[in-house]
Amino acid sequence: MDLFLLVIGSIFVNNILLAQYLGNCPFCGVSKKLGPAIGMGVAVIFVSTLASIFTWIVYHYLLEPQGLEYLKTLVFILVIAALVQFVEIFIKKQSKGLYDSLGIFLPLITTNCAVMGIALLNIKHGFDFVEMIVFSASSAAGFALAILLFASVRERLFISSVPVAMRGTAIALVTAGVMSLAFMGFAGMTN
Amino acid sequence: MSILDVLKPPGSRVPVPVGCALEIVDLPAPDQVLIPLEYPGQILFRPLVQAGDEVACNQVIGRSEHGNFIHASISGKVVELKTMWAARSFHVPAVVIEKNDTPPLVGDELLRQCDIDPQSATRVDLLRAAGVVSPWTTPGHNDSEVDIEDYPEIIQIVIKGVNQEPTICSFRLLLRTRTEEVQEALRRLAEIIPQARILLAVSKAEAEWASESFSDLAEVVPLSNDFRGRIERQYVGRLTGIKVPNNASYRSGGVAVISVEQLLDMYDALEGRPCIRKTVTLSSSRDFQPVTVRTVVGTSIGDLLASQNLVVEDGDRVIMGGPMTGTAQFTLETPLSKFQAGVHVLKAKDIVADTNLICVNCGRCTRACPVNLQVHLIGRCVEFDQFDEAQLYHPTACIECGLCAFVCPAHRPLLQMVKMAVNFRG
Amino acid sequence: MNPDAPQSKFNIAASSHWRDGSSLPGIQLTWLLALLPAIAAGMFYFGFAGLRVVALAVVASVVAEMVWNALVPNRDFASNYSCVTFGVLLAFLLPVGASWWLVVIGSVLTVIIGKKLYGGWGAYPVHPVALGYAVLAVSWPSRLDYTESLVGQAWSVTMVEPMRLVKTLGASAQVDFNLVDLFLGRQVGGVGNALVLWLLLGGLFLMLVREIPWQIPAGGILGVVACAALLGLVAADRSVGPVFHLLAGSTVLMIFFLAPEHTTSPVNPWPMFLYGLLMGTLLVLIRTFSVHVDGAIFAVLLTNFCSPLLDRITPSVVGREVQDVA
Amino acid sequence: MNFRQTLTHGLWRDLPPFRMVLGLCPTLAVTATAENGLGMGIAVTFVLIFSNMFISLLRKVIPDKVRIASYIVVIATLVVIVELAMKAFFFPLSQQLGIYIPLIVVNCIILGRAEAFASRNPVHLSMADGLSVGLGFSISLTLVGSIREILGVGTWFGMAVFPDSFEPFGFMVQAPGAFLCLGLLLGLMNAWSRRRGEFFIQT
Amino acid sequence: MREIAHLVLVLGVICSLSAAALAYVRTSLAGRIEMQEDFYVRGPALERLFKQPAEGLLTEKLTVPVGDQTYPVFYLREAGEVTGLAVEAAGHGGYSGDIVIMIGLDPRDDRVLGVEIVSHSETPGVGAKVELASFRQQWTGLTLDQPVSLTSDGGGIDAITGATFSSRAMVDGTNQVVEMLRDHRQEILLLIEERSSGGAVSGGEG
Ligand SMILES: Cc1cc2nc3c(=O)[nH]c(=O)nc-3n(C[C@H](O)[C@H](O)[C@H](O)COP(=O)(O)O)c2cc1C
Ligand SMILES: Cc1cc2nc3c(=O)[nH]c(=O)nc-3n(C[C@H](O)[C@H](O)[C@H](O)COP(=O)(O)O)c2cc1C
Ligand SMILES: Cc1cc2nc3c(=O)[nH]c(=O)nc-3n(C[C@H](O)[C@H](O)[C@H](O)COP(=O)(O)O)c2cc1C
Ligand SMILES: Cc1cc2nc3c(=O)[nH]c(=O)nc-3n(C[C@H](O)[C@H](O)[C@H](O)CO)c2cc1C
Ligand code: SF4
Ligand code: SF4
Ligand code: SF4
Ligand code: SF4
Ligand code: FES
Repeated sequence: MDLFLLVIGSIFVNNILLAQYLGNCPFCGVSKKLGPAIGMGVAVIFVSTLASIFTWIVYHYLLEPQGLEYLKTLVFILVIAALVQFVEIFIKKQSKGLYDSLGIFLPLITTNCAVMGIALLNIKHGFDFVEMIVFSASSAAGFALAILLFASVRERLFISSVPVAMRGTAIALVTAGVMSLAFMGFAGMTN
Repeated sequence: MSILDVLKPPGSRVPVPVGCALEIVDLPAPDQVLIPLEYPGQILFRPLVQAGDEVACNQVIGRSEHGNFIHASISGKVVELKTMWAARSFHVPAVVIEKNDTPPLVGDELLRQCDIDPQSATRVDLLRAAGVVSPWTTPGHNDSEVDIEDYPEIIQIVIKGVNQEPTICSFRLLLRTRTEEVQEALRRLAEIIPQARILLAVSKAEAEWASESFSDLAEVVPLSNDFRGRIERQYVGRLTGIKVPNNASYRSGGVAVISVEQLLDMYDALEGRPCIRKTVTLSSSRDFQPVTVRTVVGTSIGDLLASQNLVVEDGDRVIMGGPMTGTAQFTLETPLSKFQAGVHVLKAKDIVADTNLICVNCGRCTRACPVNLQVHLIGRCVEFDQFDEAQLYHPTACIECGLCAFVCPAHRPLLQMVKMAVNFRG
Repeated sequence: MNPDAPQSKFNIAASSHWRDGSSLPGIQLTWLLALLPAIAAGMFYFGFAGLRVVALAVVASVVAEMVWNALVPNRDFASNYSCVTFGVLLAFLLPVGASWWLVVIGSVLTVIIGKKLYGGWGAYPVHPVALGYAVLAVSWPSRLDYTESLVGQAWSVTMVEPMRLVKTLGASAQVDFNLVDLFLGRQVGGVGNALVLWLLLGGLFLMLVREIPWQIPAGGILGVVACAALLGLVAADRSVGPVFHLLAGSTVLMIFFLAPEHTTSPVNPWPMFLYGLLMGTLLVLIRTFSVHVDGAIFAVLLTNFCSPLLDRITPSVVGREVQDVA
Repeated sequence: MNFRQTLTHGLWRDLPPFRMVLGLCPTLAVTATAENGLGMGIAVTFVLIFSNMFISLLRKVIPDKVRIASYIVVIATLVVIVELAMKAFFFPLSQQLGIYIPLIVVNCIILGRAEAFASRNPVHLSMADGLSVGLGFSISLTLVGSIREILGVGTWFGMAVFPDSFEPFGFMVQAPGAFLCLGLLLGLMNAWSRRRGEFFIQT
Repeated sequence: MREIAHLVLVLGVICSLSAAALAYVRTSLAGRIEMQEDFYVRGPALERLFKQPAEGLLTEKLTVPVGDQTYPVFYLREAGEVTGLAVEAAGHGGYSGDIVIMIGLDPRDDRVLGVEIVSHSETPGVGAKVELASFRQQWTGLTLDQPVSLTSDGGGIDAITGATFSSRAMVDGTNQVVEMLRDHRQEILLLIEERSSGGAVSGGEG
């Protein structure tokens, strides 16, 4: 039941994008069309879960025993960067189709606050291994859900009479705010 | 308008047919006619006469590469050859004839002027010589020197016994007033194409009478009174199982669709009478009882309306065809051709102008569309230059019924937007 | 223009030449007509105080709209009356004793942020009234307490907002309320959001004249009933019965007036039904599990965001196959 | 770009985060108050100037293949230093900024400037660029923070600006208010740019 | 091969320089960071509870482990007698996370001196009202012999309107302290005695 609440909590209540403000650049940059937005969402779920597993292991079995916790920022970003490289190479070798659909999003993910943020939050919240996996996957799923809805709404905004000055990113940000307001509806659901 | 009409919901005021008198008024030929050398599909006709020529009624004055003919509808002198905007806004050549009393062409002469030997004339030859569309023509096909057997097989024939447009009654009245000829024509049709299933679509109000009169000659199918149930592409699709968009032909599915009028024209043609007359319903949005008249092709709509004392004022809209799919005319000189069965005058007071208001996403257009297009999205894509995006919604399937624009509370020119999506593709 | 073409004195345009008589102002007037019974009932129950909020909200909305139209060139005109409808709907959600500045700020947020910033009717992704009210609720929650604003009202009914009492005392508190009272609107609520019967009359009128499609209310009611019934099985101590959910708070307002708003709801038949279903379900879930007392507004906001996605479920285009082959 | 342009482009033409639409997360997350915004701005400016400096210094030494990795090491080192220094000297601020301090590492602006500018320009220009972009970022964050704090709390840098009867507009200091504030400011900038005949509107 | 060696060499040098720089910064700042943490996080609360400057108080710190949790405890000694205890606890169930509170208590008569908020992340204007003295003064004078609860749950603490969750978290923290003191009160007093007789200099361990 606790894990269930963790899932609900991280997808809806504390949505990584709309409540924690992580991963906003890709959220605004890759949400003009539904297709790429789905690609980005899937890529984030995949990479974020993997990255969390690696960084969690590195932190608990390398940094913590050595008393090097303060280096986690440095080490995590290197782990993520390396991981993304490997994943890219691996996917390219294994599946052309997957690479074509996900490949272009992978490099973007290196500098995605969401991935790094989830890795750091795992440590901050002191999750054990299972909790960590559940939290990472569902937080990233929250990202995917948000960007999916957002992209479908933005597609409509392109064919709406938005005032010229508000067109593009400006109205997208306002809409993201409204979406974040809507997600407040889930507040307290896990209590 | 009854008190209940006020309560009628927006969007439910579906166009329903106007009532009309049960007679067809025969008009005398006018003093001058203007005969457009046109077909839909922009098939080219060459004029066979020059200014100054004397022509007799029924004389061929135009010929297409496909071996079809157009006839003079009165005897007289060719005053002028000119080009004009025909009713559907095609630019076509036209022949102006001023009436005199030369006797009309009759008998074998009719065939000979088309280089057809009266002795060996096939049934297709007879129809061609009379300028009649035959149900077995495939678009773009050369009709000369073939007979029925050479065409792709026809499995079903749908005969339109009721007009699609709510303001037009000509087909209905032809069924009523020329019942025996229609019966005879149906018999002939069954002889010519024995394997075909013949369907006769009639208005619901007429269903009982029609079954009595025609049930042994054709399957009588009643159509609902409201426009939605009378859209040709819709009911033909429903009855025959062949659903095609506007720009595809039924013929590829073995289906032929003709009107009662065309059926009667065929009958006349086989009897040696060329097709030079046309039945049209005149109607107006105000103060005018619709009347159906029969007159020669080439009569200008100005003459036509004047003959029934239907006054057109500045700012009115004169529509060739019906109000749902017809074409507005900019002049009363436009002549009647074989393709329009009605003239409707929309008085200035009743005109609702197209606007550039925002689509409010009420979805009425989309729910009204008989072919299930996402009309509101196509309209928005066109409005905001997203033509590639618009293709995802299959605008080519539009059958131009006009219902989307009819129901739009923002009065957006939706049909035009859908057509733009088609024409500005990629 | 073809230089040879004669000047025409006729009115030329493309088909179709007939219209069904509907218009944008017509739509809003129909909605206002449907809101009339509730406005009247509100006056009956709360006297001038209720009317004050409605009038203030309407005036503020119209003024906000006019000011924007004067400053920013746009194609969304005040003459379509949508800001009037929004004013009334917003007022319905506010407490009877709402401070004037609360009403004014709410109306301005509704019209300017909710509507005009997006380009007006037809462009906004969520119901402007829901947006305006949600912002107020987040900023001044204590100012929106219905119970407090009706203290002193002389009714012989439980003078606590039903959903609030249920929330604080648990599901068993629902026996404190008589369902008939709830149905007649004799319950603590805003200016018009809980006048169940009167809103229902208006809603049915809208459905009858087919101004709103039946699928959305049908889905909404089914969603509320089904979800409440299911929760009754698994979490009986927290969840109240389906009928109570339907009659208490803003449910009816949501189902008949907020959900079917044209711009923010889907347009295809199944998506409309699913949209209603989702909204009803979310309403019950939010009421039962979240911190909010009456989740209607958040259910509206959340479901609005799903409409473009739901609207991708479309009936297949007739004749498209033939076309693609040809 | 000459030195003057380098020094000023970050203040309007490329003003982050509005024009670049990068670095949105800290902009949204830490601007509930003006002080937090300024603090984050200064932290980012510090990292920007010195990361640009080191990367420009090392640009001839670092092989292309390990370019990004090296930049990340340099940036991350600086970020950790900032993190520790904040804890040691500005503890309350570091508490407020929380997880967003380590996240400067992935702030798209910093890597963006390293890649687009410092890796191909001499040291003095690179540092000027870092200063300019960092200053622009600080100004933006302080502005957003000020607006949100004044409306949402009723104070500015902790000083009361409204009489006590004012009930603050709490929405502004919450998540949705951040997005809305940023969106509206961007809209205003766009409108202003259009008036001046510049074309900046992002689509 | 030479190329790879070159890559590794460059990256290695950068990394080692970075590690060295960080190690240096870290060692030189570690002490300050810890002091700052106590000073800013707990200092203000202690100051208000005991009405004395925080600098002196912060060194008088014990940590009491109970189960897998530890409770930091600070104390005030006057004239050989312990006149104040301050126990810190994290109240769970807040609207957004734990609310860390510090409860001050006079061990002589076991009455609560007051409660202070050490840290929280509640909504400004809503849950953040737990900081208001008007709310917190409900604690003053309580005797911690049995758990407290909100009025709506049948207890004596009035919740803040619109912030039941935050209020509940405060109650939760209080009850942790109640429980901890019930089991460990004597032990703590003994430890303090021991500490003060053994020399106050060794206090302030982490
Ligand atoms: C008298 C008459 C003769 C016609 N002859 C031909 C013809 O020979 N070839 C042709 O392609 N269309 C001819 N048409 C046009 C067709 O009837 C039909 O309008 C056209 O092929 C478009 O077909 P659709 O409506 O099925 O798309 C003729 C029309 C008329 C009225
Ligand atoms: C819950 C529910 C949802 C329905 N949704 C739709 C729908 O989205 N589209 C539809 O055409 N029929 C839907 N129906 C079926 C209609 O009740 C009915 O069969 C349909 O409107 C037939 O009417 P028609 O002849 O006008 O097509 C639904 C029925 C139910 C019970
Ligand atoms: C645009 C605007 C915003 C206002 N905002 C507030 C506010 O946030 N809080 C408030 O108490 N009064 C606000 N007021 C109202 C006055 O400042 C004053 O407080 C009010 O008249 C007293 O109302 P009360 O008696 O209901 O407290 C606002 C007035 C205007 C015009
Ligand atoms: C935006 C928002 C913020 C809220 N913040 C808090 C909070 O900080 N603490 C709390 O207990 N409840 C909070 N609530 C919950 C809400 O006021 C709820 O009705 C009460 O908690 C129930 O008594 C919040 C609700 C909303 C919509
Ligand atoms: S005209 Fe409109 S309603 Fe008719 S088929 Fe075309 S898009 Fe559909
Ligand atoms: S185009 Fe017209 S009918 Fe269609 S959704 Fe928009 S406003 Fe409604
Ligand atoms: S918009 Fe459509 S209907 Fe109008 S002229 Fe162009 S193609 Fe024809
Ligand atoms: S309406 Fe046609 S003829 Fe007239 S200007 Fe436009 S394109 Fe030219
Ligand atoms: S700052 Fe760019 S994704 Fe967070």
